[in-house]
Amino acid sequence: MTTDIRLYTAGDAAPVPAWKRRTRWQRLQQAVAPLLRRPGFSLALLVVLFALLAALAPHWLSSFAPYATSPADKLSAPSAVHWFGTDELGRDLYTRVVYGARLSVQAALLAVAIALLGGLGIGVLAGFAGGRLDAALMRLVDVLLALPGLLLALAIVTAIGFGTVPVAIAVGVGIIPGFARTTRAEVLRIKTLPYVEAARLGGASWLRTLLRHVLPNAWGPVAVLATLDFGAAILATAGLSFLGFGAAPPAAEWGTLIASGRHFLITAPWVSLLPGLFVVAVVFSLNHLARSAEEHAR
Amino acid sequence: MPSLHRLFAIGALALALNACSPADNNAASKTLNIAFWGDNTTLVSVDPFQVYWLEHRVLLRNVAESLTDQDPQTGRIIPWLAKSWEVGSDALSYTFHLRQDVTFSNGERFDAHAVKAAFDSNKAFATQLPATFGATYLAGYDHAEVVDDFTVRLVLARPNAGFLQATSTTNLAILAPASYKLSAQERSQGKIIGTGPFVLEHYTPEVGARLVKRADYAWASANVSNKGAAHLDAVEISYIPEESVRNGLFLQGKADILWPRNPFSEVDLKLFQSKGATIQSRSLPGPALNLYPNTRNNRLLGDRQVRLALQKAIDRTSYAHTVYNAEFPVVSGVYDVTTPYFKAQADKLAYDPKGAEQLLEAAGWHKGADGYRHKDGQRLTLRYNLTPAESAGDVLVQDQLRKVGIDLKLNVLTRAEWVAGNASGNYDLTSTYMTRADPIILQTILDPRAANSATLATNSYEPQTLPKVQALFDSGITATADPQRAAAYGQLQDLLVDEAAAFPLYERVWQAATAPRVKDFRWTAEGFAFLSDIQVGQP
Amino acid sequence: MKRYLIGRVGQALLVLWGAYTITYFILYLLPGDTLAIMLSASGMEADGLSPEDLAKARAYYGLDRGLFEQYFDLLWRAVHGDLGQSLSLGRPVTALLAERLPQTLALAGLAIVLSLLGGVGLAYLTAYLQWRPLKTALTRLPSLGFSVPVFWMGLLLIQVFAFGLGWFPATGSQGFASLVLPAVTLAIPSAAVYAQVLQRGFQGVWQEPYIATAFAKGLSRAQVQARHGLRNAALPLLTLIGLQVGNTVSGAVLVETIFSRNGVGRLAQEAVLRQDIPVVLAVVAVSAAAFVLVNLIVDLLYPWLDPRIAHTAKVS
Amino acid sequence: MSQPPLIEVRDLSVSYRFAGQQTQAIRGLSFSLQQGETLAIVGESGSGKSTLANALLGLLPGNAHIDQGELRVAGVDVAKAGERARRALRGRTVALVPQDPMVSLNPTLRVGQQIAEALQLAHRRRYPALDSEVLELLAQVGLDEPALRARQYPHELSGGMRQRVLIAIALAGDPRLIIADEPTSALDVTVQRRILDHLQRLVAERGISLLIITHDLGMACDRADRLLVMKHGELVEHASPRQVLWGSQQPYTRDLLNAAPAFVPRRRPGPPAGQAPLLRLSNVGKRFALPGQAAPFTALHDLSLDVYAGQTLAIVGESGSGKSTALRIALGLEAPSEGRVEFAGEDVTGYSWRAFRPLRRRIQLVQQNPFAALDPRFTVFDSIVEPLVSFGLLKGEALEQKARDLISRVQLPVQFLDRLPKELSGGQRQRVAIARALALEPEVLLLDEPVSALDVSVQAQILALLEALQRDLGIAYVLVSHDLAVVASMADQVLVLRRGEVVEQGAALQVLSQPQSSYTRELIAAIPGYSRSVLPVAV
Repeated sequence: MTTDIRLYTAGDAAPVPAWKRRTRWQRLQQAVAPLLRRPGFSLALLVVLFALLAALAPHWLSSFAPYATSPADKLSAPSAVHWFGTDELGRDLYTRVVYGARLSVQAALLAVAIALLGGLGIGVLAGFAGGRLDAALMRLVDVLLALPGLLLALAIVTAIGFGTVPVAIAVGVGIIPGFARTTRAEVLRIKTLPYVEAARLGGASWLRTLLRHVLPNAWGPVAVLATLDFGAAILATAGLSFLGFGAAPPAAEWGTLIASGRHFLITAPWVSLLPGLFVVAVVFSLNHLARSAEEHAR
Repeated sequence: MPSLHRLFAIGALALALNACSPADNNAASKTLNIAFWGDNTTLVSVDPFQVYWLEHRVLLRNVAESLTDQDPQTGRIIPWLAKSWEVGSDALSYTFHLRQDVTFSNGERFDAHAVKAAFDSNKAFATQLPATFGATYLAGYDHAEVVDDFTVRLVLARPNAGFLQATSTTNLAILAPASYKLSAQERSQGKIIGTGPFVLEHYTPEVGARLVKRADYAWASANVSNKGAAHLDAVEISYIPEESVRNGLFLQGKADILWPRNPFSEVDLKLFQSKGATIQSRSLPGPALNLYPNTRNNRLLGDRQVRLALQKAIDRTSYAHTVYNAEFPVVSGVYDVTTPYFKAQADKLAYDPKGAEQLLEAAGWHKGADGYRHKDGQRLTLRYNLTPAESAGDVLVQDQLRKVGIDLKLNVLTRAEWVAGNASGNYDLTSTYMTRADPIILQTILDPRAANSATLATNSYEPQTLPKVQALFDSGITATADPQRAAAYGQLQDLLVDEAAAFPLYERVWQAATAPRVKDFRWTAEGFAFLSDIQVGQP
Repeated sequence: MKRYLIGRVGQALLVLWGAYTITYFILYLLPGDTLAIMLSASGMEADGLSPEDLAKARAYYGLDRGLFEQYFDLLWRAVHGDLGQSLSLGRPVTALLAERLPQTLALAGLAIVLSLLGGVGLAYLTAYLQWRPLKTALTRLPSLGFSVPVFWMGLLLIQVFAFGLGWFPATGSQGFASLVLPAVTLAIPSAAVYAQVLQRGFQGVWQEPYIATAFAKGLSRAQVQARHGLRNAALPLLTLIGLQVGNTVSGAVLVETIFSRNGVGRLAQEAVLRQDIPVVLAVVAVSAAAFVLVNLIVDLLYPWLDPRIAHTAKVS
Repeated sequence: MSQPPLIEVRDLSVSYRFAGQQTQAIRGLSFSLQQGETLAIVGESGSGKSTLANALLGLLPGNAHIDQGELRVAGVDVAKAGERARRALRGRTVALVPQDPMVSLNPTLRVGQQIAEALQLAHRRRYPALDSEVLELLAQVGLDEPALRARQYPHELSGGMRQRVLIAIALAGDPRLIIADEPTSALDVTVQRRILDHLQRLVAERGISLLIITHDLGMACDRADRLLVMKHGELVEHASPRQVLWGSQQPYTRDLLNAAPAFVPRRRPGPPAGQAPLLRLSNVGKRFALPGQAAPFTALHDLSLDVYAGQTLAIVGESGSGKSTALRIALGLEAPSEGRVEFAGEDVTGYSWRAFRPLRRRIQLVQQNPFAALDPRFTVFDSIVEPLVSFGLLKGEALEQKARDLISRVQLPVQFLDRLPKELSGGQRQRVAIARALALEPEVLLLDEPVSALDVSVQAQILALLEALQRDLGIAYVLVSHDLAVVASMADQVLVLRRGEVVEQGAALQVLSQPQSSYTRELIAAIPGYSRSVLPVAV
């Protein structure tokens, strides 16, 4: 209330209509509302939120214990009790998928975070500094690009050990070059835009310009790439799990579930197919979100 | 889901049709297709002396032959390339009288010189690379004496009760002298010439091998009913690491024998049987699939009570029936049943979770809020090192132990890390196995003086037990009479179970599924097959 | 142009050297002891041997030299075309590569061709179609293409096309038929990427004023798309093809495992596990060289496809 | 008038559907065009004039829909005809000279190929004389060295040359009508005039009808026989140029006419004698090294200027004249290769950014393109106060108060502070940009083509705003523009630049009414409407 009064009294002669700064939340709502009206976007968002919820609080989504074996129920087909059926030790697959989300999502998030940090760092530095530093950093990125991703990941995983974190690091390092290149291109593009020049002329330091103008505006394509790579990281992690570099059993990330279920493709296809379809759904949803956001921004 | 089912139903139907189609090229040319699991990628070699990979030994059994053979039923050593033999009274000299009608596939004559060449070059290789697998078979061997062209005397420096059995193995198979003129590496890549019913045409690592029959073959051992040349023209061996692909090939009729390392799961078994396949099974001689504890350095398993509780907490019946199938034998001792001097310990290995819990309570381990047992603020966590990946059975055991409050950590490692872990004693449980139809093979695992990993062998026993075990091993190897050996190895098996120095998990049954058109599949004593007996025809 | 070429080749060599060196040192960071692996491969463990036996074995496997000594030795010989001896296979690496590379090249080559055909075809069709629902559906298809794990896709393809329909063999390295399924598996993610990029390219190009110019000449939609649309829309694709080489090698590791193909990808994967450094290094060097070479070609092709880009200094 | 009209539009309505909303682009439009006639359609952005051009070509985008009416071109109703019939019209009956020559040619095809394609289509086949006809056309549209041009790619040609190529393409099909959609707005004024003259001559020679679509009423009056004035999709006026200029009945047309800045140099007092200039550039030059070339490129040479408080100095020049370089040097964004820059008596030549920073509060810039000058993620509030925050001058309530002051200063409602740039029109954005520049209360404001991107009516408002601000705040302006009419309405001093050289310099009245150099005269002559003395306001 007080602000309103102040506002009215402030505009001395002509009464100025009430004006309050909109919060960021309000602006976000306005930006997202038209997207939410698209059924495809909402559905994709639901799938991704489900995966995130599963990662945060899997016990809300399933009443079964993920690791309790039940030899009598082994390899039972999907039913009302076991939505995704059971695996070779009689564990409820749906529950394992839900609990697997924690590891997979964590690994993917960590991988993307590593790639983001590294990529943004290299990209911003190269784009901003230019000259020799730029050339040196870009050659480093070229080198990383030239190394086949999975082999690099394999080498890193064997160097630092099995498990979720090493896999995430390995995958993350593999996707650094993409981030670095995108960030650099964006920084180079935005650096020359009139509003950055205007900010500089307005007395903003390079750091302030970087933090307030360049990074937030470069963020769009980078965020889209991050969303895409989040999906790619899930797939890459799954690929490594397939080769036998996964989380410590009995915990199982999605890749491990698909990979270990593949032995039953002929006799009990759901053991591999349903986790597989779930992963496809999540990654596809992520891709869809990224694309929708990108198209919306354009 | 229904659509999925339909898709795969169509697939299965097509498979069935394919499997039944009689007009197959293979039938006409009498080629047998064998699908093994993946090739050994760590040691790429088909040199008999170096090979420990079971699949390669199957191949070698049919290419290279040995002085003796072993009866798969009784375990007795019977003549093969040697018609007869005498063992010196000191058990240090073995005189073999050789067959005189045997030639190598390159035309060279098989005689005492060839045997001497084989044993001497094997010994030379073992000296150069003491780590090589065949070295254990050759233990104690000193030199060979050519008595006459067809009589050779092998002289040992110290007694080795298993030596006669060793002469029946693929590892001491006799290659042509020409083969020993080549380097070990060339032999490893498939340049081997033997006296067997088949000739190794080529070996391509990780892809496969091809054997072709030798028309003039006529010196089979008594184990083989077909005394002449093989019925088959050729054998195509392929290494297919992907289980579903391998099974698919078999179901499609592209493989006649499906022969993976691990036993079939129940669903696969039923599927194959429903398609008319026969499941061939044989327990592999040698130790069962045992876990070996680390009792030293104040590790938790240093407490015998805890070890005994662990022994009781493993539900071996459930293991065999869940991971494999209802007919699968439940492991009943530290050796597999096909090992000579096997002694069953089924009652001591019974599942008794209550007993396990009582033992653990008595040892001071009490259940905490997390469902696991604790003592002095420490959780009862056991670290199980395994490589290259965990099996469903490992996970099942993990869950079984969880029920009595033991936290089993499945520590999946690369082979390198696993080896390093064994050597440094950085584990609570670890597992390894060897295959040989003589109880002596356990020494390569559990006797620190002869084991591949002395650390692993030492760590398996509490300090006071080790001398007792070594004494039993010694009496087993020096005894020349059967009853003495039986007594020594019987006591050894009792001791290992009583002291819980080994935790058997399952009987190492080797299973192969043979297509309906495959007849007369027969196991050797060590769990390989004589392919010359096999006939292929209309199902 | 000549100066550009020299500079570009120098840069390529630098990248190659970087890739080689990074890989070498990552491999040396691996925890396992190579000797222990070699010994355990032959059924023995290092602690079971006496120090003299250990030293003998070390010398037998050529592991008795220092880290840098081995590095420079390997590098020096690599420069001279000798990629060393495989530690575990006991054969010259060049021989191994000569044996395995053709398999992988055939696979990757067919995969690249298939992915281009598939990707470009799909995008071309999407751009040409005007019926909204189908167009939208085709636009979403690429996303699906790279949402599926490669190995899983491979297994499904085997189930359906090899075992279900029996059109192609499931495994093996003989003949063209055995190449189809693995190549398709390998091609799908790349095709999806190409399709998506090209679809966007077309979306952008259709908005370009020169398309209106072309239409105003009286060209039909098909003519405009073929003569004025495709080339301009496909320009970003060229860079991408270069970048996809790396992904193809990664994919080959998985695909070769599933289809039991005896290629370089699988060789590399196994070599990493047994720390066969010369083999891993050689594979990395070869794939990095392929990557660098393809990208070099792409860079040199660019001015030919897009006349606006010239490698000579611009005259303004 | 026995001949039927070439174009006959009756009661035409076109609408666009976007995101579920329908917007009317053309409402009930009717007009006709005779063979050989030149008709201009005038309107600001959003008036529907480009939609009309597309409709005539049958090239409406997919989301456009012809709601009603007829659209006859050479007797064919384009609104109802099929794609095949429409295609037959394009190129051969109706041709297009598009808006922006820089992007209207396919960048990956040679110029000759693009013309040949059009010729081939017109003849429906390849024919031997094709190449020579391409060259002939190139010569006809006034390009030198046709053989060279035919082999070149579009990016190797200047904008004017490309527009000529586009005209050649339009002529290739020997059409009866050419639609020129804002044909020259992207080009420099002098080039604009030459190309339009050339186009009109070619059209007149061939008896082709010309439909000019433009936002520039002056240009339309110069060129057309008849004018259609459109606003929001509706026809506002249909008249001859003379009628429009001498007394339009329609207020909108009158507004448009009045909004166009009249070319009337201001008579204003010069700087008070003895006052020191705020900004002084003395003999400033700038050279850039070009890659691969020894001789540097001279962007600016020997420029001297003084800017006094409350006065406006205009720098006039076409693209490449060095006017932007001059601005950047004045702002310290670029260091001059020679000469001196002084601000309020302080020599700031070669100041680092840090050293220059305090001066930023006194000298500010308004950029050319209001669409890119605002950070798309910043609200108007954030944008306006950013300089204040950067300098840490105000915060909290005082900052909000200042923002309200500034926004009302540029005559925008206070509520706009919340908006994002994308929610603003071009004129509104330029106001925000001006407000931002004013935030630090500078003494000198550099205006880089401040209105060139805006519609005429908006231009007038912005110019009026600038005028008012100068009057109220006494700010000195440096105005950079290519538009002499804008310059005439604002400037006290004028400086004409051409290729980095100062062509003429002096008081506005003197330079514009008695230009000394031929180049200045040419520039003045190129002002639309100047050539005919029909402009009443100019007198």
